[in-house]
Amino acid sequence: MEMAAPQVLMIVGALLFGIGVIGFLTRRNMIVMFLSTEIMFQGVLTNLVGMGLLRGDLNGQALGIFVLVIAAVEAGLGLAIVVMLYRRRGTLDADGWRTMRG
Amino acid sequence: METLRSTAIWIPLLPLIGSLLVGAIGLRWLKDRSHWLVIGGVALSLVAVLSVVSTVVGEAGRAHNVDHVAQHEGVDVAHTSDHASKLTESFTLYQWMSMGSDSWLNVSFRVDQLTSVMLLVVVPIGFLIVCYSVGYMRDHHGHPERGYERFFAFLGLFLFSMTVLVLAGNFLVLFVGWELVGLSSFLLIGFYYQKPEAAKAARKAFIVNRVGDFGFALGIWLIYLTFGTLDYQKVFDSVALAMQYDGDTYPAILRDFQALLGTDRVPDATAASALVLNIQDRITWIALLLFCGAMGKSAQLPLHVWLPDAMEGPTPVSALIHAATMVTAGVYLVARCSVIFAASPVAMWFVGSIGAATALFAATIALTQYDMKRILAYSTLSQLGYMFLALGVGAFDSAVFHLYTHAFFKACLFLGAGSVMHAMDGVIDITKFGGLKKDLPITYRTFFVSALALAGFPFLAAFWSKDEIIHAALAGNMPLLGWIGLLTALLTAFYTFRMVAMAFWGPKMLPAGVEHAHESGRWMTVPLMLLAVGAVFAGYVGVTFSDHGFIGFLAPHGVFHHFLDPVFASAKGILGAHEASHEGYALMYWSSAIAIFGIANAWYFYTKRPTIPGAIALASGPIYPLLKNKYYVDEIYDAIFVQPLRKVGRFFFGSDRYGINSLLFIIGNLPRVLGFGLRTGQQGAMQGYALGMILGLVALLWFVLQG
Amino acid sequence: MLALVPMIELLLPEIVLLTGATLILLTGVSKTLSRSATLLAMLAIFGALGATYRHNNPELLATAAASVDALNPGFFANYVRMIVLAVGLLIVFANRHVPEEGERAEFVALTLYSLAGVMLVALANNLILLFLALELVSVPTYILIGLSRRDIEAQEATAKYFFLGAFAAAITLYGFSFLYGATGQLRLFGADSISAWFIDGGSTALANDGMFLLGVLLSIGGLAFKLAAAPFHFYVADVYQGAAATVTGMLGFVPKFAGMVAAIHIVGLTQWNLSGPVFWGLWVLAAVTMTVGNSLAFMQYNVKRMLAYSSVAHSGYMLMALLIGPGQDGSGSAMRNGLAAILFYMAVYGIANLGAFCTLAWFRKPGRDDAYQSAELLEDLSGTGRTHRWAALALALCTLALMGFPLTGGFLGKLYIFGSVFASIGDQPQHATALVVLVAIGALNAAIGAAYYLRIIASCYWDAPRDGRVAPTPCSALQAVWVVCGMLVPVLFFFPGTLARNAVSAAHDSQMKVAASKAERVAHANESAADEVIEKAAVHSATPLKSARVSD
Amino acid sequence: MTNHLLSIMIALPFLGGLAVFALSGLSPDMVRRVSLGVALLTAVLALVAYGEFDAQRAQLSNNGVVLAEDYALDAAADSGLPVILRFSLGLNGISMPLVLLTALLTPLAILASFTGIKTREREYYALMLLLFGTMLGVFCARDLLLFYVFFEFTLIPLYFLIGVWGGSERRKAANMFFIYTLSGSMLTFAGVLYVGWKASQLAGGVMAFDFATLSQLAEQGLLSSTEQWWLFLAFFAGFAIKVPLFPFHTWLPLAHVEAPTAGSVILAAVLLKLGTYGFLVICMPFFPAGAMQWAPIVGVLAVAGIIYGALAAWVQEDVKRLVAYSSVSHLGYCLLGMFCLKMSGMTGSVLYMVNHGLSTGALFLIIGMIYERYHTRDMAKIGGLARKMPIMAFFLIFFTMSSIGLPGLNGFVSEFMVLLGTFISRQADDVAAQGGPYGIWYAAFGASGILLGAIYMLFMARRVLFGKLTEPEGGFDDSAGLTQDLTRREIGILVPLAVACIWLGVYPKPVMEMMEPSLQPILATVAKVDRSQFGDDRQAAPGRAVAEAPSPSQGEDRGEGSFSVADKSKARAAIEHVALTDSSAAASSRNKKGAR
Repeated sequence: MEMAAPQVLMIVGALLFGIGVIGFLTRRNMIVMFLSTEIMFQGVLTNLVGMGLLRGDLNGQALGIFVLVIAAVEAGLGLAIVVMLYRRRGTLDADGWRTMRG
Repeated sequence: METLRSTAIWIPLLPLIGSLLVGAIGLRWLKDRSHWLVIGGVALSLVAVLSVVSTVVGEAGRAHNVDHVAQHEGVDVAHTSDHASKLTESFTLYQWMSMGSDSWLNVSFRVDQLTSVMLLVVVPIGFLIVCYSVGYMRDHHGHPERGYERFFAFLGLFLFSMTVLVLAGNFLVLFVGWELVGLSSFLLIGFYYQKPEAAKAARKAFIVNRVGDFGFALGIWLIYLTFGTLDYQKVFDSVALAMQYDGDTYPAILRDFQALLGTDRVPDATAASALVLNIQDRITWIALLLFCGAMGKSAQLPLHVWLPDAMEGPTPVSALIHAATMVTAGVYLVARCSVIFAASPVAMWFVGSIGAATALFAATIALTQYDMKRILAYSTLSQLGYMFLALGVGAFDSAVFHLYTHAFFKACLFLGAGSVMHAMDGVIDITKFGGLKKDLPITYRTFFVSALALAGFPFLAAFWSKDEIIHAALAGNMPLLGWIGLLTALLTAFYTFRMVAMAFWGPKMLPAGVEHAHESGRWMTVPLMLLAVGAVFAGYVGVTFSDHGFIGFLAPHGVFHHFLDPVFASAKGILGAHEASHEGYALMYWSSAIAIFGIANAWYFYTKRPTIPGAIALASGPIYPLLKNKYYVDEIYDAIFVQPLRKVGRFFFGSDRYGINSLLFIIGNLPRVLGFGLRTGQQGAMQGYALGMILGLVALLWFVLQG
Repeated sequence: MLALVPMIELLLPEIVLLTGATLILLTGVSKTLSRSATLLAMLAIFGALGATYRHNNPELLATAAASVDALNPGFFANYVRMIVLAVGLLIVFANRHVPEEGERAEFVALTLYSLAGVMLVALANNLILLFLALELVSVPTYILIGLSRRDIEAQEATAKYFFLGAFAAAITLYGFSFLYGATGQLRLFGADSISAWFIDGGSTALANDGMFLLGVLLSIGGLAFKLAAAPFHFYVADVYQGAAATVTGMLGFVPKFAGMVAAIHIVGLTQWNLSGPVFWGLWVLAAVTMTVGNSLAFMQYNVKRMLAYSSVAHSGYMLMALLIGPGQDGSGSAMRNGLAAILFYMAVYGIANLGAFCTLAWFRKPGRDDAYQSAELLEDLSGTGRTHRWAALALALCTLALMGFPLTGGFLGKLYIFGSVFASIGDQPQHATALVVLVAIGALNAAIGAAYYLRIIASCYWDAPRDGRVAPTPCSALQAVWVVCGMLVPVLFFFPGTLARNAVSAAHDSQMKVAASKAERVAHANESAADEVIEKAAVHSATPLKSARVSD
Repeated sequence: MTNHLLSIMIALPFLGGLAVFALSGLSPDMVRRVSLGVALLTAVLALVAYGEFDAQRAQLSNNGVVLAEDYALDAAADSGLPVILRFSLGLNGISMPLVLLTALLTPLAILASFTGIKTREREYYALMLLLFGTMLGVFCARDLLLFYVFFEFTLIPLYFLIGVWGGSERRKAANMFFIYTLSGSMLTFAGVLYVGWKASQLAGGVMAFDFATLSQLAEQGLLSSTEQWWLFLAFFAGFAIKVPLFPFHTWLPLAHVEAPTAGSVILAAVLLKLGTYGFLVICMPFFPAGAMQWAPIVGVLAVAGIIYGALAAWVQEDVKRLVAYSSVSHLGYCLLGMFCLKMSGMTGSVLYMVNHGLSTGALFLIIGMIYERYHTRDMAKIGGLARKMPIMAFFLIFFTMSSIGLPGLNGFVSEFMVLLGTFISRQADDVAAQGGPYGIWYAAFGASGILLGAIYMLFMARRVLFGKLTEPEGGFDDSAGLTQDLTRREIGILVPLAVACIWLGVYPKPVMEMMEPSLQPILATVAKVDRSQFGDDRQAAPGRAVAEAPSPSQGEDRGEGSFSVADKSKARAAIEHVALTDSSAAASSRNKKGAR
């Protein structure tokens, strides 16, 4: 069965998004969790590209580029935070950070 | 008429003013001179009463003549001359309660023959008793008791209340007086408030009275519901009209109703007919509910329990309130509402039966008591029973007559008992003393005369009135009541002289601690003597001269009854006015014999052979303890009403705390429960949070995209 | 189309603010200079306010807006700007004592960036700009939390807020991508825009279009994180607790306002014509959010956490008003306008919330690591009613405002929200029962709220003071902030006029934008031939989701 | 000044309270004096207001008010506001007596606190003044929203008064009081807004809350009877808890027991009346159909409360709780009379509000005086006090009698009128062509309260005053400068109340005439409701209906002067409907006839 490119991109995007979500939920290492959010962003990006293809304009890609920028910003910030956390505790296990609850 | 009315207002006000002044400045300034203000107030009030009564007598005489003429000409009594109606009209002092659309329940008085009789009973006897109290409320050295000024303030308050009661021109004011005498009674019974029994008795009196008042109030409301007014005369005339209605006299009835109640209330014939049917429907209820009040105030079965306990109050109080005046208010009520009662055979039957039952019941208890005042209290119950018996058989005038004679000799007996008590340092148990005849000569003599009167000794006060009652009962359609009356008469004679014998006759005996028995001072003896005179002669106003036989030249139904006739005319009209002869000579012989037999027996049992009573008591099995313990009525009430109600109260309080509040607690803690559940989601792990977010999002998507 | 001059004209307040922020950041190079950070921030904010004030000129707006289609200038944006700047000024002052000496410049600058983000959210008329603005709001706040305190709780809070924030941002963005995909537009309102597309399709067939709906829902879902609406509320208490009290005061206002404004944009895309399922979805969201927030707050004895969860509840109340929107045709009364209610509520809430957190910060107690920390537990507050009368009074007033009690602005906030819900029954009689029930739920929730807010007041006034438990923070700026908040709270009850009137015209403006897309689109459609419509319909029939389903 | 008299009267205590709170230099003694002075000044203003009221009484007819003021808060002419807060005030015949009651009792309550309150005086008196102003505001408000604002704001001062200066369980009591009443009034709030929205149709699309507009709603058919049912429920939630109506009363005994004396006094005397006042001026005129649908339920609850409160009071050991339960019982009367659709009942009901305020307020004051001396209210620990405190005993007996409805004192008049109105409720008359909602059984059961009331109040009086003298160890506490019997200050507090009790008992006509013009329109509105529409199948077919049929005098084929059989049976049917609505009663009456 032949599929048009937009649909393929959308499905791939959805898969990537889903993988990101699952990764975020299941992995304990903060860096991996952070990467999972990045994968979610990539899924969105893929989706956007697919939508742009579907609509036949560049708006989707334009948004996509901004997404990339934001993802980069978040990456920088995220890594800084991870470093800070690691310095404090010496571990990156997400479960270690649950002193506040209830 | 105007002067009559303006004078009448002062009758209650004067004692009230005296009382308030004493209450305000007595404790600090008047101290043992407190009585003067009240005595002055009551004396002035007495003057006002005399003036009012003389006017009424004059007016009544004129009205009678006019009536007489009118009757000859065959004009309907209900709307005859202006003269006749003047006395029955009530006059408004001021507007009191608003019923909307500019109709008001007023404070209004009414002065007619019945009021006059009651005033003549209340105020003079009240005056004598206030005077007596001046002596009584002091110790042997003439120092006033603690609370002396309070006592006089209360007495003044009572006289105010009682006169309001009898002067009332409508049911509302009647109720006001009714409740206020209850208050005075409460305060006076509880005068020795340090004594727990006195405090308890005061409360009991008030509450048992309230039981009756509960019914009374319902009756008043039912009257208002039916008639749209509480004015005596409008109500009575409406009842009379409704009873006259036979289906044919429509225009007259409509006109009469419109004249009575106004065209708003009775706009047309249909409304008039509805009113007639309403009245016929409800008259029994109204009568019975009103009678509830009477039962409470006059201590008739089954609401009699408070009166014997009320003897915890100072003796003058017992004499004034619990013998002569206040307790007769029930009789007054029924007499006042004679039309209403007469219109309901059921109610009449009920009143008569309750009266007879109480008369007998109380007399049996009196046989076994040793407390002088209690014996007198039961005797009062019994005599009140007679009065209701009379009312129940339609002999309204006889009932009022008996009320009037009873006031004198019973007040005298009580005051005599008080004098004894004063001499015995507060001891009143007749087993503890005896043979006081010599030491207390005046007390003994007055007491003896009054006892004779009570026992129905021929030609003394009660002889006439009681005889009349028994006669009326025997002649009416409930002769059984008459027989009960006769039996009670026997018992009355017996227990009265049992008391006389134990206290005054026989060997002298004084209670422990009392060295000498002193006769009381002037303040006390003079009223005693005056009352004793009343006990002998009071009956003669109700006696007429007759042209038959030896004794028969004195027959009941005299001036007194003629005076009262107009008041009871319409009631008698409804009852069918069987003008039977008043000449029950046979009965007069019989009752004299009964009285003498009872007195003789008492004399024999308690002075000649004092062992007999004990033997009889032993032989009677459970009857004596039953009587001695007053048929256990108090205990039964406690078990049936008081304790269960308190249990309910406790249950309610418990259900507040454990039921309603628990429910509120549960509801109030629902957020906590919910929060507790939700809190399990707040474990602090960010992945858990993310999971929650995703699940929530999926649920939202699913929810929306599904629908 | 790039029109530089109008663009600068329209963005002047933001430009002033961002320039100021950047300058402040530069002052960070020297300690001496950085002391002036707060002063500079004040100047920047006043400058931005002035520029905004200049914008309240319809003609200027009309000419400028005509040339810039990525922006959405108007009273709505101006209202948001003014509120954000005003509260922002208080936030800056309140935080004066928070940062360490060397970090003051960064701290203040980041605050200003975040404020500018909210303003841009309101101004955005384009999904790209909207997304960037939202990120501009959140990214600085991640850092601010971390900077605010040195202890482990602040770091944990930073981590949680950042990770979950990124996660939520991805969801929002995913939603945006579907919005774009469904319509082919990035513009929100105007002639060629998402909302115009929505009308075009006719309200029935396409309103339920799956992809569009998915886009709206995912966007709202992501924004719910910013709003702290259930089920995206989990992080709230931990983050609020971890941050310094004054920063928490900011967190309760800035991201929530941004999220609310964005949500207004997104829901506005549907022309406020919520189809059945969306209505019910938002209904449930509102009801659950209120209840969850209040129930969780009910359990708390830590004031910061309590206020955190209560902020969830407040989002719930505002969602009620979002649910009914401003009315479809724009002809309804001011009361009918749910947006106005939200805008008013947000301002009052921001002030009361900030005031409460500022008094908490003012009652400081010795914390871990030799540092002072703000009062947190109820017992910390005990007896402050006697020892610090005025601060406790301010706290009580702010708490009463949050409770929605009369004689405080909070009462009017609740009044407007509940009232607007009732007033909307006229438009949508089919939902009458649902709306009445929602108000009843809201009312009961307000009662629950009263129960826990009372504990704060009770601690202040009932309990005996404990010696040395708390001492005032020596920061007059902070004191000034709670004084101002405490005074504003009753003032807003007695004189709500200016604020309320502005909120109404702002909401009206937003509503007009939505309606204008419709009008413009209709005019446009009249110009083009009928075949274009047919063509468009053909395109829609080939929407990916549907074809994907077919291909399966 | 008369133009702004009411706002000055309301503002004065607010400002005074603020001043007392803010001026930290004042000594406690000065604080007391200043607060009393402010309160007295306010009371004087209330009297001045009464003077004006009396002079302008003619304006009262047709829902009119006197001393009306109306300001829109912060609203410019071009108001585009969602809601305009109107500060509109006015006095009518219902609010005037309650304003006077408040103005009488609050200064007395402040005076009564002089020796009892030993801590944090400044806050205490500030709160008392705040409460004073708020209560006056409730009664003066002529705008539903303003009413609600004041109504709700009364919670705050009392919350603190109980919570700070209360007894040992004060926290629980204050919390329960606050949260319970607030929960109810939140639903009321929703109802307020719904009404306001509905009224916007009459006010040009803007939410309107002024009483004049709201009273048009039902009349113009803008509220269906179902809506009115629900609205009544919403207001019921707030008012019934406030009153408190059985079974929502449980907060009251707790609050009373824990509150300081002045708090109890104000709570019982004035604050409870906010609920009844709300029912009367809001629920009845604005939702007449709702009121009539609910009247039987309210009546049943009121009667239940009368009996329940009385019996629960009887088993109390704590004097204050006993009196608190008596309030539950008494306020049952108040509500019973209100809904009976008879002028007598309604007048009695308003009068009852005042009278209950006087007598129960005074009882709480006396209990407070005893408590200050013995630090207990447990009847097992104190007894026979009449011996040592005769003046106190006099006043206690006096107010007990007033409370149990002794004629001549105030309680009787209102009790009698309420029960009379209830008793004749079902009867049709010119105003209520269908008659009222109650059968006679409501009155019959309600009247049992006059008996039960006597039982528990005298039970209390007997134990406290009579019998053997019982005191806690060490006699009375004279540390505050109190004497064994009442001091002059305390007598001075009680005497005005006693005088008012007598005056209202003997000559209440001025007060009734004051109320009547304002009650009339309410009664007329409610009476107009056609109760058959919501299935009140027991509607009376009154004499009036019969009267409308051709009367025999007009009929052509009937000779004047005789009823036909048909007339008679028709009349009988009518009577049985009117009078003995409950079938059992009807049956028993027939039996009676049979017996005859």
